[in-house]
Amino acid sequence: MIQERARVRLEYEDGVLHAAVYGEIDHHSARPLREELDQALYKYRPRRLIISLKCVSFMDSSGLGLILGRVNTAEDVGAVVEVTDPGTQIKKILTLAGASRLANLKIQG
Amino acid sequence: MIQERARVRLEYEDGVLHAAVYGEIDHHSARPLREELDQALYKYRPRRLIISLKCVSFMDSSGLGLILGRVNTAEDVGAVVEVTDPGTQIKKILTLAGASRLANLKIQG
Amino acid sequence: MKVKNEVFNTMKLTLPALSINESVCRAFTGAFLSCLNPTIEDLCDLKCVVSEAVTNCIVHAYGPGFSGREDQKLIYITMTLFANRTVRITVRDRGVGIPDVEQARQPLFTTGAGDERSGMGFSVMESFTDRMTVHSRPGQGTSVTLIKRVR
Amino acid sequence: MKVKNEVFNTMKLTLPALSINESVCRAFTGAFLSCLNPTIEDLCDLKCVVSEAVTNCIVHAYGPGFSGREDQKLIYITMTLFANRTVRITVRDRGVGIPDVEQARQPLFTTGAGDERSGMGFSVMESFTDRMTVHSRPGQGTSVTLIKRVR
Ligand SMILES: Nc1ncnc2c1ncn2[C@@H]1O[C@H](COP(=O)(O)OP(=O)(O)O)[C@@H](O)[C@H]1O
Ligand SMILES: Nc1ncnc2c1ncn2[C@@H]1O[C@H](COP(=O)(O)OP(=O)(O)O)[C@@H](O)[C@H]1O
Repeated sequence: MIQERARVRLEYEDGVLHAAVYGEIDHHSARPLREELDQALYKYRPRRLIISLKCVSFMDSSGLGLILGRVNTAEDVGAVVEVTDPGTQIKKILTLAGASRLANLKIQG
Repeated sequence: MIQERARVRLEYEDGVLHAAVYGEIDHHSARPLREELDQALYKYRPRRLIISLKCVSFMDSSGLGLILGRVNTAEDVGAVVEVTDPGTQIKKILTLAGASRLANLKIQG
Repeated sequence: MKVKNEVFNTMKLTLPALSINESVCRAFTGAFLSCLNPTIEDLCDLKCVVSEAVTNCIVHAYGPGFSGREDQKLIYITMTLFANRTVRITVRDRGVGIPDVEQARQPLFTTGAGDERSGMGFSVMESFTDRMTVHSRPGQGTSVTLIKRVR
Repeated sequence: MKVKNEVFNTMKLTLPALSINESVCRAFTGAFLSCLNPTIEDLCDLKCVVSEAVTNCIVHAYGPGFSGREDQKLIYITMTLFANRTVRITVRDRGVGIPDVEQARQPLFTTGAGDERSGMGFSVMESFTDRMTVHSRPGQGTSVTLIKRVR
């Protein structure tokens, strides 16, 4: 009955897991995204997880929790997380949280 | 402060007044549309008034009132009204009101 | 009036009877129904009936005959989604009321001819939904309930 | 808390603390503000702060610690537009409340670490608006008021 708010397209190649997120990231949509991303991290055990936010139309601090949570899972499997193409507003949230100061998280674009 | 909901583009040529309406026709937006259309009818005194609804994204029974009201003004100046390109829903409203049975109103498309 | 089915979501909305709120209420309707992922046609029908009912509050309930204060001119909307995809919408006012509901529901009947009302509001509401009920008490207000099952 | 200015439009909204209503409330915010024709940036900021406040009602106010009935898990939203383009939004719940508001407002403070909360909700609300006030009483509920002048 309920429409999905967000989806993730996953691609693995040469130690790099690409995750392109589509839609709105909020507390409601974060949980299924979290599960899919963690499953893929444990399955592929990549060196890098690249999360593309290019097609994310909305994100609040629940999305921040999602990203920071993936940094934790990534550490478990020895991966570094890169976030690409955050929009203006997502950038504001990442800056506010000082996300760029984290050792295992890179923010690009 | 308030955003306009609808606009009308008027063109007069050879006894025909073309009125293309853009936006949402409801009770709020009907009044300014009514004034503009009536002014043009009295100014040009055309034989035909063609109201294009092609770019109307919403219309309720207030829009029906607007159209029927223009049929009255048009009669005053000796004009016939034609309504073109009503969308599916506008057609339902026109049919419900039996608008096609009016002598001075033609519905096309 | 009862729909025997589990309530899935519900909202109550109160806002002033201003004509700018006609489009606001349509947008609210779209927002609230979005989690059903309805067809464009069902969505347009429901936006239209809400627009009709809200406009009636603005034009008739709190029109020239209303003797209350400006800040009492309020529209009360309740929308309920049932698990079987039935939507129930109630639009209520505390305005002048309708002396003869039977007559008011007739196609083309209007008391607002001077204001270019078409008298087709109730007919549109009735034909775009599965069921419409109207309760009204002169001097007390009017409540219109609209029920539609969406695909 | 008072904004000395004429009220231009106002709405009261009540809906259940369901996570699907996070996006519904954002859409409501957009619908209600549309008559101001705000910039995309202001609109996004306000949708975001509403999302934060509503999410807190769902996650914290009516979370595991809440002992009331399911049908008491309600979110109460009031939005007021003032003629000088100031928007005042209040998001209120009758949930568990916050024992130490000062502490709760600190960046990164969260009681929901297990649920992957970032503790940045209040910080986002504060930085995306001109003013934020939080009132809370343990066992009674919380009320967050957000004020922003839009361009
Ligand atoms: N909420 C209301 N309060 C008072 N009177 C109403 C209300 N809604 C409808 N009416 C009465 O019923 C009549 C018919 O309404 P309707 O079919 O919607 O057509 P219209 O709005 O075009 O007049 C109105 O002209 C008015 O007299
Ligand atoms: N409406 C509320 N009811 C109860 N507690 C709340 C509410 N809003 C916030 N809190 C408390 O304040 C803390 C900080 O909130 P916030 O800054 O939004 O971050 P987060 O939601 O990520 O925890 C929460 O972890 C919670 O303990």
